[in-house]
Amino acid sequence: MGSFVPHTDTEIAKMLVSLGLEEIDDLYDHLPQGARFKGDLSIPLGVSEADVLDLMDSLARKNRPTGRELICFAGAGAYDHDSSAAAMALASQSAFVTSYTPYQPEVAQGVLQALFEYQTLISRLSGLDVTNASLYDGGTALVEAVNLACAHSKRSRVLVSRGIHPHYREMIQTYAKGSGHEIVEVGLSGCSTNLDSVSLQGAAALCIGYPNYLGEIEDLEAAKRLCEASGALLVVVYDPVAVATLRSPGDMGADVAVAEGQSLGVPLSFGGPYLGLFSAKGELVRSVPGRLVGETVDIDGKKAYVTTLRTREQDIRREKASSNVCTNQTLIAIQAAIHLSWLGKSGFSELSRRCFSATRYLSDGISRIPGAKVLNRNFFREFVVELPIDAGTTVERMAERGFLAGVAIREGFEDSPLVGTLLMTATEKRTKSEIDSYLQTLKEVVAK
Amino acid sequence: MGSFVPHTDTEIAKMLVSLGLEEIDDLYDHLPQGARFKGDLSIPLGVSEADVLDLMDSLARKNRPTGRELICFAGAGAYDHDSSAAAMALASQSAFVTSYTPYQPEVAQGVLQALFEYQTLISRLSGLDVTNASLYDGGTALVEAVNLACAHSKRSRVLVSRGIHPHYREMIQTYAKGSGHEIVEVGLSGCSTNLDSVSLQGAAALCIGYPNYLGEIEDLEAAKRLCEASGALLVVVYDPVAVATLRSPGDMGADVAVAEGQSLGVPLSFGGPYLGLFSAKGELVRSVPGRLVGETVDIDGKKAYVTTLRTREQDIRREKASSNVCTNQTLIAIQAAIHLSWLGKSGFSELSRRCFSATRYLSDGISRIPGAKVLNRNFFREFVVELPIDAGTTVERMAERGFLAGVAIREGFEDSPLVGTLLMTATEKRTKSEIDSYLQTLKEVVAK
Amino acid sequence: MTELFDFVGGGVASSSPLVGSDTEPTIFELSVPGRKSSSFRNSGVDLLDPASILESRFLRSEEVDLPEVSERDLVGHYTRLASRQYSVDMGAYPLGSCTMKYNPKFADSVAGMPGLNRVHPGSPDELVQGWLELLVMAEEYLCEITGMQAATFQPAAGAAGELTGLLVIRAYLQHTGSKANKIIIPDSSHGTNPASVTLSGFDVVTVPSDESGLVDTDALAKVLDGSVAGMMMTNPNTLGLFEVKITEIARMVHEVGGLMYYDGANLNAVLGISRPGDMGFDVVHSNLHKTFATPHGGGGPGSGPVAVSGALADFLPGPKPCRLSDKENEFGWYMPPRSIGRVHSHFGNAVVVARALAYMVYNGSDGLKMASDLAVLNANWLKASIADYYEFPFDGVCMHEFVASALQIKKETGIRGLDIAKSLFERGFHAPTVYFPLIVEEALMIEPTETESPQTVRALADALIDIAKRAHDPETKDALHDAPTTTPVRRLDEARAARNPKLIF
Amino acid sequence: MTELFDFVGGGVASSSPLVGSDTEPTIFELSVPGRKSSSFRNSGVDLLDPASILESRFLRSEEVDLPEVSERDLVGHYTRLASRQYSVDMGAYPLGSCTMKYNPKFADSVAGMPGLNRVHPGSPDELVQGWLELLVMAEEYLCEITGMQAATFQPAAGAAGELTGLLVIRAYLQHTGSKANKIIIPDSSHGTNPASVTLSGFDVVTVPSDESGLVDTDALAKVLDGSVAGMMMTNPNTLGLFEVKITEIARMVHEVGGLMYYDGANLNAVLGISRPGDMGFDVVHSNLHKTFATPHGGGGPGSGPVAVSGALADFLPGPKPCRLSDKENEFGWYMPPRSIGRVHSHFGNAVVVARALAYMVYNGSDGLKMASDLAVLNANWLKASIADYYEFPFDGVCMHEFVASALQIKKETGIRGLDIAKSLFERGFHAPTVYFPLIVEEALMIEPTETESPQTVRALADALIDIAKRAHDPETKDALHDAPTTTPVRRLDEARAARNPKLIF
Ligand SMILES: Cc1ncc(COP(=O)(O)O)c(C=O)c1O
Ligand SMILES: Cc1ncc(COP(=O)(O)O)c(C=O)c1O
Repeated sequence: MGSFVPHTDTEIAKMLVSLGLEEIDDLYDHLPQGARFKGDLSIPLGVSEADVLDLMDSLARKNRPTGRELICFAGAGAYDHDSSAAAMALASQSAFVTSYTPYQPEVAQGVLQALFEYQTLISRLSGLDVTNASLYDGGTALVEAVNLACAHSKRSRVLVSRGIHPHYREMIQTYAKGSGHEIVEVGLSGCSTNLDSVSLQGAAALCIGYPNYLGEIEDLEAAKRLCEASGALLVVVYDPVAVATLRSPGDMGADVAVAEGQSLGVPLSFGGPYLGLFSAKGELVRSVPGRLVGETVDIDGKKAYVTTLRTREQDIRREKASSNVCTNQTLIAIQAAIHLSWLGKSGFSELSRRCFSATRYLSDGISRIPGAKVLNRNFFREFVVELPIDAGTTVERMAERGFLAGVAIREGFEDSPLVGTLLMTATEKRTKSEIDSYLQTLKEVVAK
Repeated sequence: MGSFVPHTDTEIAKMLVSLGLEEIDDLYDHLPQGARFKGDLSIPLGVSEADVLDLMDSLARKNRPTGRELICFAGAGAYDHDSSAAAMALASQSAFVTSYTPYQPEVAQGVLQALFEYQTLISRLSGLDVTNASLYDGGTALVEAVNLACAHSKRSRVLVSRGIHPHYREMIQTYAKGSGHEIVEVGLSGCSTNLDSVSLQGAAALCIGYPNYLGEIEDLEAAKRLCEASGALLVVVYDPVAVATLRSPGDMGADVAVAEGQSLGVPLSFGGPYLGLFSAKGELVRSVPGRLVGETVDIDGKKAYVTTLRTREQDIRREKASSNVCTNQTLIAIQAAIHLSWLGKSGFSELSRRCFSATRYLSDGISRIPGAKVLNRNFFREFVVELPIDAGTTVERMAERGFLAGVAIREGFEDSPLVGTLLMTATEKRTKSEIDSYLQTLKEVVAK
Repeated sequence: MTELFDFVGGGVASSSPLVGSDTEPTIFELSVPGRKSSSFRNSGVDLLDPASILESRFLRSEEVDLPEVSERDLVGHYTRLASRQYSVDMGAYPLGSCTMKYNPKFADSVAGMPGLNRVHPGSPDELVQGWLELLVMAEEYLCEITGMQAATFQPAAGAAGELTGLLVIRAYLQHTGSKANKIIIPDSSHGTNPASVTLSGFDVVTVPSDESGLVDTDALAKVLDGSVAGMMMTNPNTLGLFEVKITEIARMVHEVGGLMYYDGANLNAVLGISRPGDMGFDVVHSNLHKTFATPHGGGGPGSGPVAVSGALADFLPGPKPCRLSDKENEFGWYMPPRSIGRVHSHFGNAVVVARALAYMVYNGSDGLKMASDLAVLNANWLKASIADYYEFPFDGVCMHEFVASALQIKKETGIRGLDIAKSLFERGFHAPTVYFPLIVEEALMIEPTETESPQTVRALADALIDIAKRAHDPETKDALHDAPTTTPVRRLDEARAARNPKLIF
Repeated sequence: MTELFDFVGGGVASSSPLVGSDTEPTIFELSVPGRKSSSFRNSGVDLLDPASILESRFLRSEEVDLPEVSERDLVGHYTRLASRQYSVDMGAYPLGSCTMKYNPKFADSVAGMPGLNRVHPGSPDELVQGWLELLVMAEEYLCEITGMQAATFQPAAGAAGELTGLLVIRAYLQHTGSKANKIIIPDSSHGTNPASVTLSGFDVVTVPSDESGLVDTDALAKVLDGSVAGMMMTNPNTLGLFEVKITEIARMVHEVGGLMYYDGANLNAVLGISRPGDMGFDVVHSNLHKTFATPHGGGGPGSGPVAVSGALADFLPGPKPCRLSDKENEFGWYMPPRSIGRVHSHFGNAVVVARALAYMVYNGSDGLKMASDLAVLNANWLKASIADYYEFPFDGVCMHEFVASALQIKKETGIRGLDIAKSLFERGFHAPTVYFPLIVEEALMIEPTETESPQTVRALADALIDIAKRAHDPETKDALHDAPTTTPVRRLDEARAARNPKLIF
């Protein structure tokens, strides 16, 4: 039997005696009979550590992880980057891993300062004044941005580009069922948002990707002009690695900038835990969801950090809180902060450039495959390809040959000419020879 | 280029200016021309972390590690035990990993206390009063025991049972070339030391395994009687896992007990780093090699730990030191101590019993294979098998079928009937079904 | 020293006191232009200049101003920061409502398995059979433990679970034609509950607690009508008391057509003892990071799966992993027919679920029950141990935690709950939750958890008693106001932080 | 509290101060009969009672008295112990002769590769081709770096390397018919050198240093004759000074038939700058745990490979991994024809070698040279920075470390080297090596290493200067005697520990 309960039978017996009880179940005498569970849960009895690890290992072996046996060209919001050994080791220190939300600042300066640094780093990246101490993931960050925009503008119509990750768009729809916001999707022209068709009159916000899900660099300046004319907020969903080279969302006029932070050194992990980045203009600070860490001093005048502006949170304002998020992704935020500091100023821009270069090398090769066509105009590190055969079939066949070929475009693009095309990327990890053999294999596979 | 040097070019330039130098190489102007290396070392230029990990990974892939694809029945001093996740995590805390020998006790209580606990644990296991804070490995511990015995008794003839690990015996021979000790091997009768043939007159020590290399439980009491008659020290090389069930070496009369500590939660690691356990009777304390940690108090009266009896060491006594060992295996000792505490009193004896039981299940099965014969009489967790075909061939054929069949007996047993036999073990990790399929496969392989 | 040595600037030293008594500079202060940790694989791909391909209007003129530090200084910085942080691994953490139990290390091995953590979420089904099986297995365990029929692992934390569960209730009621729009919440509830209710488009109706700290059923009866969509509770409630009328409450709510929502933050009290399903709940979220011992990571990641009764299964978020009905051991995805849609960008915090499953399998039915048993025993024993020194606003046996009040002590001595909390640090413990639940003045909410030994619980009792005694002694009282003095920093000026927020360096 | 709560005993609480200011009990004090952490795989093998099979005279009557603790308490205990330990990851560690540079984290990933660490040392050659290739590659790197022809990785640390190298010299000389029996050692040498000489059966002859801190070649000439088997030196020597007459010394020793042994503890000063082979050495041991940044582990494991000139290659310990001459990329074992035999139970601390190889590959020829360059520059810069406050017994440019003396300060103020060392703790640094080498009174041996930034080196200088200034001020002097006050314990009663040794709990 496995258990982490330290108590010996003798100790339990004595504890019961001191409480005047005969057996542990006496503690539940006051429970109503109907609610009392009889018998044993119908799950197996406990096992040893070794048995658990055997089981989990046997499950893990039924997956095909990315690596030498499955070379990854898939992105779509989750990228196969290298992580640094130092960042991984530092983030997994038990002081960070096994502590709670830093409610008691005297004994939580480690987490608090790390989060303060994280907020600074992401603000510098996004070009905006305020960053919260993380949200669950990219999609949640966008949903929260929509909520903020509606609360701030007291409007409820939100325009969302179809160039945004289809899962995020689904999430907006799901949560709108509660908030009652009216979500209007803005169609695409090619791979970019058809801004000509947009009417922002009375809208709370326009949400747009940068680069978008399809890898296309959207015209944010045009979007900003539309927003300015109507008083809508510009909400930008950005790719942090692209933004190391591209102008920052803040610089382009974003009021709120959100992102999936996975590409900042977080493992692929079958989609989670990832990291929602959320930054906003300073004037919106009191509407920002989630936790904020601020600098202050202690009674001796020593510099110190503390969670602040707590009045936005549910533990103070309850139903009037700006958001319900409590537990967030702190550890992943710390990991990303350490990874960013490891990358450093020049390293981060080199990473970005390497992704750009590998992707361009890949797209050039794709263009030479008979029947294959790159659909993007301006793209940075990801692009869409039309192939002679269906993308789903391509992915299956390529997997048999050791490649995760990309992500097939399907859900969220119904009625779009993009259905059946393939979204692909090459990160800094992809070597020239890997890309070459991918191209060769793809050529064979689509020719069949 | 890879480097952990933090200095920027600007900083280097300024540092040079402040020293009145023009370039770094000016620092070497005083080196004699003949000794100055010209040009670049003929090794490749530095690379990135990712490149290094790729290289090491490609080397690692050329090995066949034990695991599901190579089920391990080999022992011979290195055993495939489970380690505990907690012990591994605790021992790899950077405070332990990246500190130096605890010369400054005020800032080294972590390592010092862990070593004090280690000394206590190994003393309890060996049944002897004093344990040092580790030596390199089992063989070194034995060599040091031989040296201690000779220094203590002022004699130089040492009898060494042929039942001791052949590598350890080789090491004794190697080091005897320096010390001048006369090493006499004592032959075997079957799998145990032929004590009848032994003359200990004038000998410094008798060294004997317990259980020995062949898995045989030697008659330590008889050995002790011989020692007592002649004034020789009894030096026992024990197996810690067996000794969790067997009477302790100290209890059996050992003056010095040494062991390879790998089976206390240390990975197989192609033979190192392992851990030399070394315990002795209290009266020998000032001859004990290596580091010793003792309890004391600080000036406030707080309990504290410090390296002690340093006068035995080279930094004080130089050429008259009891040993030259300086850096030892501290981290591995800490790991073993944590692992032992994780096992705990009942867990350690259960581990021992599980190894015993699996080994017996294995040996029973072996006895049923036509032409196979177990050669041992009293064995605990390892035994020798005579097979219809050569052990080396058996190991090769079994490896093709996913088993590390054991260790073939060869070197160190020249002229012995044991050459060509196979030494095998089954640890607590081996399941019944693994043993069954091993037996089935072995049967097929030796029948061919 | 000559001035030639004085150029050093643009970065402070990375020296460090052994035990963190000095302030650690920020990573930005450690930065020096041109310094670097990172390096990149020699991929053989020629580096292109984006400016040669992309229009300049897209491009940054300056690199993002990240710190420039050596790997050595990076490691020093975050190692020293970690030394300024209390954690479960350091000592007891009796933070009520948070279940800060021991997080098994083997789960770290699970999280580190490449077969789990190197899997791309966009992989086709055939490549992720292990993950699908794992999620299905975790669902089966969780449903059995909660007494529910189906579950989703998409919600990334408890609050996300709440919102998801409420949206499921909403969709279900809409489907049945109901226009009910109110969710009832006890006044002792956690702040995320009312916030989630609002976000899910319902109105909050608060019911008071009675004198025994339980839901006042009379008051409840008064607010129950056809406009009630449901009621949200945790049981044991935030006072650590089991709602003994729970089956009756459920019946009352069900009678008006409402659904019962279980906030699983306190599930650690009732594993194998009382299942939310048996209590009468229809929707249950669990905080895997509490009950199932996945580490809390300084504030996350967690996982807040939602389990529901059969009637609600069709409304869960999708896609959901499932066993393929035609083949025994094959798994795929399935969209519940009336799904509310996605609530996570992918499939939730999958690796956290893997940790929790490992914990559930390790414990098994016997171990889980034992965990709750000892959590409850520890709490009652601690409560009894300090009974002569602290008040308990509500009588009776508690479950896995209890709420004490320092109101009397405050009245008599001026020492507040906060002083008691801060004084615990100096005695080697983390503080309990203070000033929550809101309905108890000077609340100290204490949850020892089952992984603390009687020795530790006893030492915690001794510390609490010592503090209470000192509060009453004029000679020793002031030290409690001054506490803590042994921590890296002392009491903070929180007002200053909020007045003039400095949120970035 | 009633007495019923008083039974708790047999184990102290595992509570903990945040920053380790209290004494941590031993694991034995945390033990409670019947408590347990471990659990074992359900192997399906029936458990046998050894007493039913083995004679009772072999069997223990009682289980080994190991501690009985919960995993939670185990984790708490060793986490708190770690918080009482200074380390390189915490801050600067300018311990002379120890090269406490940053240990790259990627090497931990290497050490954790199952393809390396799950390999049984008794595996047949075909299953360990990767390991053999790795060791051969490491040998090639090391030989190029040291200017030697062949190497063995069997020695587990520097001292083991010394003994191995001396035995190789002995075997070689014996082979040539020489009966030489003396090894010359400078008086500044490390204690392991004379100890190793004795163990290898040679006699120690000490030569003094001259007024510049270098080997006195006149004195050397006097002891050189046919009885000299060799000379053992480190270069730079333990004073941090390059032996500028090294080629001449080598010539002198070679002339009388002796061999030159290089103690590689200071190799970090000369990578790519001056190779021991070029200096005239015949045998070189390296401390991989110093120069090649494998972590020191609180005292080990290390690795002390020995590299030798072509003439000595045949005498190295065996078996040695080698490239099979007939096949390009196949590897095997080979026994040097006149091998002295094994010096390790297996193949040395193989995983430490893997770490070191990773470090060498990462740095490459350019990075290794740069490491030494900056180690030397840092040392000289630090030395110049404190020159107005500390004496240096010997003039001139130092290499990667230098020795200062507190003798003058002691004479003037009574503050000793030890006080200076202990005072550094309070200023955030580890102490230098003190009272070594023996030939310098009140020695402070300082090695900043190349991984400390100029900012850190500067802060270290400031701390040393601050201490020196305070030593001269009667008002502030006493605090230096009292230092350290911020550490988990203060100055220890070392005499008591030695007088009445308590070596086990
Ligand atoms: C009672 C209660 N409900 C809900 C929550 C919210 O859970 P989470 O923090 O995982 O979002 C908490 C967590 O603090 C809680 O204690
Ligand atoms: C100069 C010198 N030689 C030899 C040694 C011994 O090396 P090791 O500790 O690896 O045995 C040391 C280590 O302290 C040293 O500094």
